[in-house]
Amino acid sequence: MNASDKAPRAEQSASAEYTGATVLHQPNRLAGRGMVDRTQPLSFRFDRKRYSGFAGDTLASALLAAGVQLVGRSFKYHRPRGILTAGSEEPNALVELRSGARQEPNTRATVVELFEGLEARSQNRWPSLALDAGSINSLFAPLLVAGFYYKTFKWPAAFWEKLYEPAIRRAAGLGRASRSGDPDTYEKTRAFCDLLVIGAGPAGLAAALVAGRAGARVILCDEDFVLGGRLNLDRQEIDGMSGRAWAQHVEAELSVLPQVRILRRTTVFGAYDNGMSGARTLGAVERVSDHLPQPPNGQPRQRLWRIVTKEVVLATGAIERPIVFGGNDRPGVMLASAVRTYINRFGVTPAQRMALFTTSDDGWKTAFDLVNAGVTLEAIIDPRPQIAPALASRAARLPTHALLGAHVVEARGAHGLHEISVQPASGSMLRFTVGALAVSGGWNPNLGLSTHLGGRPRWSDRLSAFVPRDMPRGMTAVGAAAGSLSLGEALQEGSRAGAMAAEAAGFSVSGLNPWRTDDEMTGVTPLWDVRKSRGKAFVDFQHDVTAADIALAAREGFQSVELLKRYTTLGMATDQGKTSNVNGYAIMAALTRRTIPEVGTTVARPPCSPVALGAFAGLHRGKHFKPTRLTAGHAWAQERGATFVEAGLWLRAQWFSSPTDASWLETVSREVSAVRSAVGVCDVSTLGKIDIQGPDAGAFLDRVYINQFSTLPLGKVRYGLMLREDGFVMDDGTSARFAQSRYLMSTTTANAAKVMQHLEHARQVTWPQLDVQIVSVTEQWSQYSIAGPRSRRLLQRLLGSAIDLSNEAFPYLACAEFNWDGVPVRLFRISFSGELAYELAVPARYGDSAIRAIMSAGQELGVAPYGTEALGVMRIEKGHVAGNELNGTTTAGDLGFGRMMSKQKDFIGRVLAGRAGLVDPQRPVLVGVKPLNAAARLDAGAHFLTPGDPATLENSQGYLTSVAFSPTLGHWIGLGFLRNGSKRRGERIRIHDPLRGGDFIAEIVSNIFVDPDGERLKQ
Amino acid sequence: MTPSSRGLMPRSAFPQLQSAHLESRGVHLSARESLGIATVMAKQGQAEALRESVRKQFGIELPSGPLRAHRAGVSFVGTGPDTWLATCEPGSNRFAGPLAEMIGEVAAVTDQGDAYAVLRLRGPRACEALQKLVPIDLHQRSFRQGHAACTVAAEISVIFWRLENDDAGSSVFELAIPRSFADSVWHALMAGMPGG
Amino acid sequence: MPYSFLSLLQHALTGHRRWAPTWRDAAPAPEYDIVIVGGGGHGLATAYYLAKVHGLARVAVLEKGWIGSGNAGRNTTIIRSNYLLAGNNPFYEHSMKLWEGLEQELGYNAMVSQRGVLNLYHSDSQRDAYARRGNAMRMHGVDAELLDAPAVRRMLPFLDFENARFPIQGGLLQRRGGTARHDAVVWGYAHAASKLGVDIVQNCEVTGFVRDGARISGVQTSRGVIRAAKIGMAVAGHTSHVASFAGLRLPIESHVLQAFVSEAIKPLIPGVVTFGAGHFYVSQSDKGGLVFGGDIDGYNSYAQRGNLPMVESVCEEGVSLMPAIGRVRMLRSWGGVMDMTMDGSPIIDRTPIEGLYLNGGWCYGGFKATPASGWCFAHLLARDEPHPVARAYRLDRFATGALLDEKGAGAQPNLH
Amino acid sequence: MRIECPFCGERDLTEFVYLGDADVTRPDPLRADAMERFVEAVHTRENPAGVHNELWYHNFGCRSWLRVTRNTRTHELLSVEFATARFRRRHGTA
Ligand SMILES: Cc1cc2nc3c(=O)[nH]c(=O)nc-3n(C[C@H](O)[C@H](O)[C@H](O)COP(=O)(O)OP(=O)(O)OC[C@H]3O[C@@H](n4cnc5c(N)ncnc54)[C@H](O)[C@@H]3O)c2cc1C
Ligand SMILES: NC(=O)c1ccc[n+]([C@@H]2O[C@H](COP(=O)([O-])OP(=O)(O)OC[C@H]3O[C@@H](n4cnc5c(N)ncnc54)[C@H](O)[C@@H]3O)[C@@H](O)[C@H]2O)c1
Ligand SMILES: Cc1cc2nc3c(=O)[nH]c(=O)nc-3n(C[C@H](O)[C@H](O)[C@H](O)COP(=O)(O)O)c2cc1C
Ligand SMILES: [Zn+2]
Repeated sequence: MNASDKAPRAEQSASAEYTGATVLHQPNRLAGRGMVDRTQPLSFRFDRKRYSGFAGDTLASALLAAGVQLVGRSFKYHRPRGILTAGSEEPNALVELRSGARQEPNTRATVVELFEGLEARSQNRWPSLALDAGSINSLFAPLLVAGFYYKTFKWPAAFWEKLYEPAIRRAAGLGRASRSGDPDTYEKTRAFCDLLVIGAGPAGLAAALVAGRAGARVILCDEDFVLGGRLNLDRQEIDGMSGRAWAQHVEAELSVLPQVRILRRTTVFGAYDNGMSGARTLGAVERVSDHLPQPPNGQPRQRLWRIVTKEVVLATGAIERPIVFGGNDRPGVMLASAVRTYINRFGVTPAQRMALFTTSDDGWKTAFDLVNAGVTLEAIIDPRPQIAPALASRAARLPTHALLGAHVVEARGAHGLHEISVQPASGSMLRFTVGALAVSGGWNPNLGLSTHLGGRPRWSDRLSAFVPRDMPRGMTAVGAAAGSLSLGEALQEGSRAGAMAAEAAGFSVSGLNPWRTDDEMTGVTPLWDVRKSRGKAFVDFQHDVTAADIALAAREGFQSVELLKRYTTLGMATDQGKTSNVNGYAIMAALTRRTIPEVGTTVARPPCSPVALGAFAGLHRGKHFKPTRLTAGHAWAQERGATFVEAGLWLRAQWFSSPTDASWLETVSREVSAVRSAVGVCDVSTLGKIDIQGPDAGAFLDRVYINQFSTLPLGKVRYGLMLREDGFVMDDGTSARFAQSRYLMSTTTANAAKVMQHLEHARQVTWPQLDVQIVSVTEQWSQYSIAGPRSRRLLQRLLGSAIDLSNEAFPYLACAEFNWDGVPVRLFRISFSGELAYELAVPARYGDSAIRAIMSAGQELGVAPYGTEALGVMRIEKGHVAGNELNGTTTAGDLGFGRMMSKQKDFIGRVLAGRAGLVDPQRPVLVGVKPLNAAARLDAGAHFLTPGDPATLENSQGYLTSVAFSPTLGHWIGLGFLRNGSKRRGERIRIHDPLRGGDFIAEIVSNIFVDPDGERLKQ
Repeated sequence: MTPSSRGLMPRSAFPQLQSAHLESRGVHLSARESLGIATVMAKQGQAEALRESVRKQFGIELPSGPLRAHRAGVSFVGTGPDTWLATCEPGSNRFAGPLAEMIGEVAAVTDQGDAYAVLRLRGPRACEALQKLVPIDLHQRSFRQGHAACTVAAEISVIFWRLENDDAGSSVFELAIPRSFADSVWHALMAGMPGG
Repeated sequence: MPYSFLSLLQHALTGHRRWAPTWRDAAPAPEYDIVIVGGGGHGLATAYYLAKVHGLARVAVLEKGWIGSGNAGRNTTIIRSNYLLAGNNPFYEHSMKLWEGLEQELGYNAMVSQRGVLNLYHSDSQRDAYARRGNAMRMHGVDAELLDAPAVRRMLPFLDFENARFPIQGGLLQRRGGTARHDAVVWGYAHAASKLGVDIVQNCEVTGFVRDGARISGVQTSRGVIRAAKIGMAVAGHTSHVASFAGLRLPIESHVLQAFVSEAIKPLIPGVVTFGAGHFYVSQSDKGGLVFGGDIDGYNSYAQRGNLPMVESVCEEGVSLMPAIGRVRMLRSWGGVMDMTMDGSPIIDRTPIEGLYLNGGWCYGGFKATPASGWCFAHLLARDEPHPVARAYRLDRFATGALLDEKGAGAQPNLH
Repeated sequence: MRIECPFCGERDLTEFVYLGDADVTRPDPLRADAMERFVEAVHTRENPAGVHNELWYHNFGCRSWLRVTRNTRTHELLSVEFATARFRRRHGTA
């Protein structure tokens, strides 16, 4: 001990030993310490300046090695800030990492693995980090207290919008996000296991090893890139080997156990609801490529894991607490355990001349290690009047002043710590000139994940910290996360939890190994804030919440811990108060004469450390945001140069433009004319198709449709309308009867899935006694509508002798199943276009071949393919309703189908369709309109007004739902809903469209514009 | 011009398959083009009669639950209460009709031979590739040979089952995909392919 | 002394040691004229307008936790009046007008910020529906503009216009829409109501009602019985639960809606944007966090938390709409309990029980309604007749069929 | 949240579609008071803060409608059965 404490001072240019011009001077790098790979120098830039570090460094350790202390600026006052921690709880050292489309704001330098060519910039400063204009806010600090903006900026009203508000908004935020799309990819996957171990410190490693050896399926996650947790920073021994070596041994064994998976660089961010079996889902994000300049080819940047596990061991350790004193935010003031991490893991000292301010025994370890590393330790300041004798005797041998019962009352230094003032137990103020101050205010178990499902932590007086309580079923906290702060306990609890998890999963555990460790002092006497301290004393560093702000909140009645949070923003920064909350609660408790547990804690929420939105999105973004459904005829339509349109998940041909068409409107008109004068073909495969079988099939349809289907003759098709139970229209379509107990229902493209679910509900929940079987066959059939005066001839050429298509043999609304060319096909004589028309259905694998056959069979007949747009024009010409009319607020009556509602039988929606509001004669009903001025263009969404009425919402008579330019009539036509429209035929109506400046008079006409008597259908 | 002279030609749902060389990534994919598929739903109270008839006709014991039973090229996959997906190799559109005949009145039979495009995945990393797609635990211990699942992959409703391991001892799965979604599932599968 | 820059200066001189509580944390009196159950935005606004407009100051607001602990304290703060139906539009416009003068009215800065609300559309039929809505707004004198894709692009160049699965065709813009600082709305109404003598009682949970005969004349609470001639429920997500104490069954289901905030970034998104090819909406808070949300999880819940699948689909939508935010990190997620009605519109009405009044069914849209809801509920409580702009919010509309279904989703709360 | 489908086994929330109160039954349309009863059945569903019987549809699985008993305060799942189970129990059909 003695010897090592007197180890030679690290020679000033530690880096001299690494020759090679590229390696720049690292004044604070210590000789022969740490786990960084000195054979692998890396160069990086911070605020454009070039520096060197080593593989195994974090950006923070490399900056410290280079002697950089000033790293960022705080949110409100733009105070200079440095590096407080060595982990993901860092509130201060946030940088913009990378550049261009890969720029990442608010990245914690303490967790960024150094890579060659890394680029980082400081944030929230202008023009530069050193001289930041924003720092004049500090001058106004007396005004910028918590909630100041709620009290000001109210007069004059206009100034708020024009001046203050924009100013406040401009000041918002820390880093800048890129404005161009993220070029990297993300991946999501699932994993299932018996035991998820969160954290690979001694406790977690022990748990994983015991359960893994027993044969259980184990997943071990750690957010760090090396396993071992605190073992990498503490010079403690396990079974006579260094903690670090022990961790490496355990890792080696784990990695060969077949049922164990180790996820490094993986943060478990959230716990979600359980299943009945008790299996619970946790979310984790693996930073697959963030430690590299760019993701290697084909590799995602990050991977989102949804882990379903029987048991969870929470071994997430503990987070050290700062102490609240004047100037405690100065760059160079650091957590004691972080200082130890930099010295022992990275071989870096924050400064050559330091002091320690600790209220915990653990803090003293930092003193020993600093001296051991040859750093000058000016003083140890411990507010406790006395400390454990063992500690005292060891301390006595240290070449430093150990001041018990003393306090640091102020830290000074413009851009970095320069001097501290210490109030000793007795006597006058002492000053020490130091470049860094290590601070330990005790430990808070890192228990966020234990509260995501509503559990609340318990206050432990022994630890003076909150520890996990009523955790989710199947979750066990061990080690520091459970408040057991010694290495021995961590190992013991870890292996016990591992054994229990394995046994719960049905594996037997043969004896636990009793790992030997020298016992450890864990005493703490908390010091929440130094009353006598001078200058601003910070509680929440990033948000500049001071002890004074908490006092103000208390005074103004924001004493509930949740109100305190929202008023002062304590704990609302990117670190979520990991280093500040408990100090804040304690100060509020003291101010309001309550105990800390009486004050309580705020709610921790997922993610327990921030996660990139891209990781949650994974594959499902851009073109792959949702799956795409393609009909069997898609490839053919593409060859024909179709323009496609999204119809739900489907892509449908919207139109097939030809080079000679001047505009899409001309294309559509051409397609319409082709159908009306010759023959056209349209892919209608996207319509829902449902096979309905069983003795009660007819009765079943009678109950789901408003009209009768049990009476439908074999080989016939009928149009049907379906209501929701609340009496409004749900969907429409045709159903065909192929056999006594077999129907084929068709639904609209949009409602296919909804109707299927509706029918299953009717079958399983409402009328389980009915003997019906229903199966969706939408995917099975590829269906084409062949429409136009020449459609019969086309089909005769196509199908030849396969079927007799004469009007007598196959009249309007007939349907048939037969073999064509050895393939079972179906034919329906139905028409949406109003022309003589058929729909031919072939098994989907033949869909491509079928459309090609149809086209060549129709060549001499002038067949033209048509898309959804022409389909729409023709259905409007015929007054058929579609999506815009079936908008969920219309009744059968509104659509003109009132009389279709059977009186003979009950059906879904019948009773509630009788409510006063649904049968009100004043309801808007379906009408057709045509502008008086034939040149006028209609726009859907315009409102109807009675000419002469003022244009108010109260006066609105209804609205225009669907419009089209009718090539058949040579002018625009429209469908809409108009108050008691059935009685207003021939009247004038004002079409009012202020949004688009449309305002003109139209005539109210029948909704059927073409062939009102439907003669063409029956040709 | 007569139809037969043109003829109806089937088209694969996986045109990409030829050009996809994935062996290097430890996954072998093949399309089961000529598989006959039909949904079989027992009429009310006829489940036992159906079992009996399937036993007689095919010597297959209808599984209860999400399992697959097969014999001589015919298989039955449990996809729901009193509901099975029957497959036959080869079968195409010539399976459902005869099947209905054989089974008779006790069940409703619906041809799905074109509704599903079926992919076979095998190889040392087939399991890993599929696991990225489906929310089911594929571990040998919990999803064994003969197990099947109706579930969701990339927001698409799929059915899959595990066959006997191949000679190399690696997993073999068959994945039934609604035909119109074949492209989307293919993309998701490729995106998740091991080894980039 | 009223809050102002001047008062801030003066207090600065005394180190802010002299500030009085923002509102009186009152102990409950045995009796009041009117008791409002629920210390959220609506309850506090109701109390304020009862005192301010109707001169009734023997009023108490009873809050089971701390004021604003419910949805007022956890919503995504969007305010707008872009409604379609004649039964809704005038009410929300009335609310918008009250927002526009709120700072001055309350003497408290709720940071109302009219940066615009843009609803994107991705299909012709969506455009037609928005056109119908926009026209309805214009006909009621509400500002509305229908933008095409290029116009949207000029406003928000960083949206995905190249590679979108459902290409952006345009949007319906209400420039007067925007956001307000949710907590400050609660504190502002509490501050102003308290000044007018209203008792704001925290940690006072209503656990039952006091009946005499057919009427209700008081409440049982965790802090004892409190009598009142009239009792107004403004408990949002807990409406069914509290109403059940009086044996009332309501056309309401409680659902969880999640919301999210990102790490604070420098200003990126000017106003509020909603994605039309899903359920995603986003704005940026004055701290710089992207505040966003999506659809409700879809199952009944009082747990104030949701599950991972919804988190994922919301982010899928967000990143699809704005590829630039892929690397921005989610800082926190939370949930709130939504009082979803069967037609997606609220209820402000008497109940069948004498003395008991109902304000609820706000779904995920009640924050913007806070001022008008308070205004109209106060009117109903004081005058026993509905306020003209809230006439349609009747409890019996499900029986009469005079529904207010903006979406046409029908009697299925999780679809609204 | 993971729901144990009696046919498929325990599955992720994403596979299911929620409907609501499982105890509403379709009123007899022939009763004199059918209108009131339908209004009630369609609009006034149970909404307890606590144990709730609710209908879920296994949309991405076996397409069964399930009757799930769940605590709405904790999301704890208490039991699941086929929606048809009660009917079958009553009518003894297997
Ligand atoms: C995530 C989310 C996002 C939203 N986004 C928006 C948005 O962008 N725009 C918008 O307009 N709306 C939004 N809303 C909806 C809006 O927040 C609510 O509709 C509105 O806040 C409800 O009114 P309130 O403020 O009075 O409710 P609350 O704040 O919930 O007030 C009800 C109060 O009653 C109390 N209470 C309950 N039971 C009792 C009892 N027994 N005794 C005493 N007190 C009781 C509760 O504690 C609560 O404080 C959102 C809601 C959520 C959850
Ligand atoms: N003497 C004292 O006062 C004192 C105080 C605190 C800790 N300790 C020491 O700390 C050690 C405790 O061991 P331990 O295993 O309990 O803790 P640990 O700190 O050694 O390990 C915790 C690990 O969990 C990881 N982690 C944290 N949150 C995570 C998340 N959400 N996802 C994934 N990984 C996460 C961390 O990266 C870390 O590696 C012992 O060595 C003990 O001596 C001592
Ligand atoms: C508009 C808005 C902005 C928010 N911004 C932040 C934030 O910047 N940081 C933060 O930690 N939480 C933020 N929150 C979330 C709150 O911390 C908290 O989660 C939310 O009010 C719900 O309360 P609960 O989580 O305590 O239940 C914000 C919430 C809202 C509504
Ligand atoms: Zn199932």
